[in-house]
Amino acid sequence: MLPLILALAAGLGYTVLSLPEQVQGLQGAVADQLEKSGVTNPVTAVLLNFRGYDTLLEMVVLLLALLGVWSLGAQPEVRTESDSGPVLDILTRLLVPVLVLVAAYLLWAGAHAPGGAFQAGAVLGAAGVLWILTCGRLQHGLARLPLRIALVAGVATFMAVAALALQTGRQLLEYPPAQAGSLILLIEVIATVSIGLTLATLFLGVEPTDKE
Amino acid sequence: MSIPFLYALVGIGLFCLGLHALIVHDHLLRKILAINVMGSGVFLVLVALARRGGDSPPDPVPHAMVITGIVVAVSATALALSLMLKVKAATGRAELPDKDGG
Amino acid sequence: MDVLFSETPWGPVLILLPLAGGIACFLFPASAKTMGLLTVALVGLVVVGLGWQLLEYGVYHHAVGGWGAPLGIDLAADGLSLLMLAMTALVGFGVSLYATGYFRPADSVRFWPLWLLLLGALNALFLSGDLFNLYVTLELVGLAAVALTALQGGRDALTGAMRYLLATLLGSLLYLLGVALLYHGYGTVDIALLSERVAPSPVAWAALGLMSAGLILKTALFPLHFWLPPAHASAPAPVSAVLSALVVKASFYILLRLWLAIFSDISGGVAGLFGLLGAGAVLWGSWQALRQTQVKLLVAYSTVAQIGYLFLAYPLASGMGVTAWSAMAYLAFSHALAKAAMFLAAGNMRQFGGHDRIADLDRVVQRLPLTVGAFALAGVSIMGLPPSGGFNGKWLLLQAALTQGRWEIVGVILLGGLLAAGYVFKVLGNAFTQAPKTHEPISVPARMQWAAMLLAAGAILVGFLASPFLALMGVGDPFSVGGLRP
Amino acid sequence: MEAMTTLAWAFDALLGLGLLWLAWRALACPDLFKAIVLFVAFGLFMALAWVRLAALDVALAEAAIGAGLTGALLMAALARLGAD
Repeated sequence: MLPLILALAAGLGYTVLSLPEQVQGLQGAVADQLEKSGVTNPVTAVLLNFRGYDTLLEMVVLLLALLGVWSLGAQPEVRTESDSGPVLDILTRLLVPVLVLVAAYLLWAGAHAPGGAFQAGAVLGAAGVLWILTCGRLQHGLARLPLRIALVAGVATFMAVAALALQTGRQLLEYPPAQAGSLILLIEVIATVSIGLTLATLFLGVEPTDKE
Repeated sequence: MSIPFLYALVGIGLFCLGLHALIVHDHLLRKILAINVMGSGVFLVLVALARRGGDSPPDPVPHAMVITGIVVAVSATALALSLMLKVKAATGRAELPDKDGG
Repeated sequence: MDVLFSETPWGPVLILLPLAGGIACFLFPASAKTMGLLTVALVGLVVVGLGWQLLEYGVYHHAVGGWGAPLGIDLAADGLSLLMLAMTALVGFGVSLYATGYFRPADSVRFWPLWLLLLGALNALFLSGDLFNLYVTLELVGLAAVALTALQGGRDALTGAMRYLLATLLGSLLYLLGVALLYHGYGTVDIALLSERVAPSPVAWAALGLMSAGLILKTALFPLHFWLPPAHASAPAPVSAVLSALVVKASFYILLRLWLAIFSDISGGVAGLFGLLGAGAVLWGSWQALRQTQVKLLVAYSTVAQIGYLFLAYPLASGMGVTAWSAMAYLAFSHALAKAAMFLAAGNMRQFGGHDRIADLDRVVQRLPLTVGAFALAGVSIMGLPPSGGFNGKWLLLQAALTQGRWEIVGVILLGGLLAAGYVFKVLGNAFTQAPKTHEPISVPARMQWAAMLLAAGAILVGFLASPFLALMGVGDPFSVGGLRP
Repeated sequence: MEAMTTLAWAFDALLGLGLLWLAWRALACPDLFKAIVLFVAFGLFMALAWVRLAALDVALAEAAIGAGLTGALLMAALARLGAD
C-alpha cells in the first residue's frame, strides 16, 4: 500500500508545482461586485451572497447530520462529573457569557472584518458544550417543538429569503441591492443561533426530551 | 518555490497521510480522524494556492469554500461518531467486520 | 396559463419544495406521512412543468443570486438532467407510496424528513452546473443515504451504513481535491466555462484521475463496489430501492457530465479502462448475484452488475457517441424503475414470510401474486428481454458495439443477460415451491404490492416509448461534446 | 529585509513540518486519547497556517469548529466508547 500512496503523493506534488506562480482566481470579480453585495468583507460576500446557495445547502447538511444522529437513537451516557468542582463551575459561569459576547462580536464584525455566522455559531455552540458539561443537561425548558423550530430557523429563513426573490421575479437568492446588507444580517443572526444550537445538540448526541 | 506552494505541498502530504491511515487502520475512531486529516489537506491546497501572487489580497472564493467544507466536515464527523458508537453497541467492537466475499 | 408555465422558475422550486417539505415533516411529525406524500406528488408535477419548459424553450438556465458564472452559481438543465429528474420523481413517488405502508410509526417520523431532504439534494444535484456546488449536494446525498440505511438499526444495517459512510466521504474528498486543482488551474468551477478552458495539462489529468476515482467509488463500480451489497441489502426496503435506483446514479451522472464537458478530449485510455471495469462489473456482479441465498443480497449484486453496463458506453462513445450515450441513459432510467420494483417486491416477500431466504420462499406466488408479478416484470427489463426499457437500452448498446466491431463487448452484454436470467429465475423458481413454514405469514398492504407493480410496469412501458424518450433526452443536445452551454 | 524573509521561510517550513508530524502522530499513536489531543493540537496549528495564508475567516472557523467542536465531539465519543 505504502508505495502506491507515495507514488500518488509524488504525482500530486508534481501537479501542484506545475501550476503557474500567478493566481488566476476570482478576486478581481469579487472586488468589482463587492459594493453591490451589501457587505465589505469579501469572504462574507462570497458566503452569503455570490455563492450563498452553497451556504444554504451547507446549512441543510448540518441539519441532516443532526437528523441522522437523532435517528440513530439513544447512545450510552457519558458520565459527566456531577461534582465538577466549584472552580470549573465558576469558570463556566464566567466563560459562557464571555463566549456569547464573543459570538455576538464575530457576528457583527463579519460584515466588514473576519468573522460571520459560522464562526459566531461555532463559538455559541462551544458555550453550549461547556454548559452541557457542567450543568449536565440541556433539556430543561426545551420542549420539542420550540427546540426544533430554533434548530431549523436559520435554514428556513435563508430559504424564505431565497423564495421571496423568486416571488418578486428575481433569480433565486437575488437580494434587492438596497436591502442586501440588512437581509444578509437577518439571515446571519438567525443562522448563528441555529448553528450554535445545532452544534451543541450534536454534542449531546441524542434528542433532548422533557422527561428524565 | 514560494510560500503558497510550500503549504500546498503540505496539504498534499496531509491528504496522502490521511488516505494511508484510512486504509491501514481498523479502529473506526482512527478512520474518522484520518478522514478529517485528509479534509484538512484538501482545504490547505485550496487556500494556499489562492495566496499565489504575493502580497496582493488573496482570492476570497476558496476561503468561503473552505469554511463551507469545515462545516460539512464537522457534520459528517458527528454522524460518523454516532454511527461508530452504534456499531460498537451492536457488535462489541468499534471496528468493521471483515469483508465477506465479493 | 402559458405565461404561468413559462415564467415559473421550475428549477429552483424543484429544490426548495422537497427541502421545505422535509423541514415541515421534522417540525410536525404527526402529519409527516401526509405532508411527505403530498410533497413528492407535487415534485412530480414540477418536473412535468420543467419538462414542458425545456421542450418549449430549450436548455434551462438559472443564475442563482443573479450573478452568473464564474462569480455565482448557475443551475442548468437539458434533456439528460430532465431524464434524471423524471427518474427521481417516478421512483420517489413509488417508494413514498410504499413507505406509507412499510414503516412503523416510530420509524416513519424519522424516515420522512430524511427522505425528503435526500430528494431535494438529488434534485439540486441534477440541476447544478457548478463543481463545488455539486460537492455540497454530493455530501447531502451521502449523509442522507447513510442515515436512511441505518434507520431501523440492526447489526448488519449499522455496519453496512458505517462502511458506506467511510466510502462516500472518501469519494467526496477525492472529488473535492480534483475541484480544488481545476479551480486553481483554470479560475472557475463552472462546468460550462471549464469546458472551454481545460486543455491537456498535469492539472487536468490529476483532476480527471481524482474525480473519476472518487465518483467511481461512490457509484460502486467494480472493483470499488465492496461497500454496496452490505449497505443496500441491509437497509429498509424502500431505502434500498432509493439507494440502488437513484443514489448511485447521482455520482454516475456527475461523472458523465464531467466526461462530456471537460474530460473526453484529454482522457487518453481512460474510456477503455472504464469499459474494462464495466465488463468486470457485469460479469462479477451477475456471478455473485447468482450465488446469493437471500433475495435482497441477490438484488444488490444485480445492481453492481447493472452499473457495469452503464460504463460499457464509454469505450463505444468515441465512434458512436449519441447511440452509446442514449443506450446508457436508457439503461440508467429503466434500471432505476426495475431495480426499485425488485427491492420493493423483495421487501414484501420479507415482510410476508419474516425472512428473505430464496430457498424458503414458500409459494409466495399464490399469496403475493402482484409482488411476484412485479419482480418478474422488473426481471424482464433487467435481463433485457423485449419489450422493456432494459431491452431498448441493451439493443442500442449492442448496435454501437456491433457497428464498431467490438465483439468482446457484444460478448459481455450477451453473457450478462444470460446470467441475469439465471438469477431472476432463481428467485421466481422458488416462489412456486413449498417450504416448511417457520413463521406466521404477515399480510402485506395492497399499496405496497401496487407500488412495486407500478414501478415494474413503468420499466416495461418505457420500452414502448422509444421515440418520445429519445426526443426528450435530446433537448439541448447533451451528448455533443461540451454540452450544457448557455 | 533579507533576514525577515529567511525568518518567515523558517517559520513556514517549521509550521508545515509540525502539521505533518502532528497528523502522523495523531494517526499512528496507539493511545486513542493521545491521538485526539494531538488532533486538536493539529487543528490549532492549522489555524496558524490559515493566519499565515491571510485567511483570517478560515482561521476563526478552524479554531472554533475544526479544533474546538470536533475535538469535543471526539472526546465525548471516546468517553462513550469506554462507557459500556
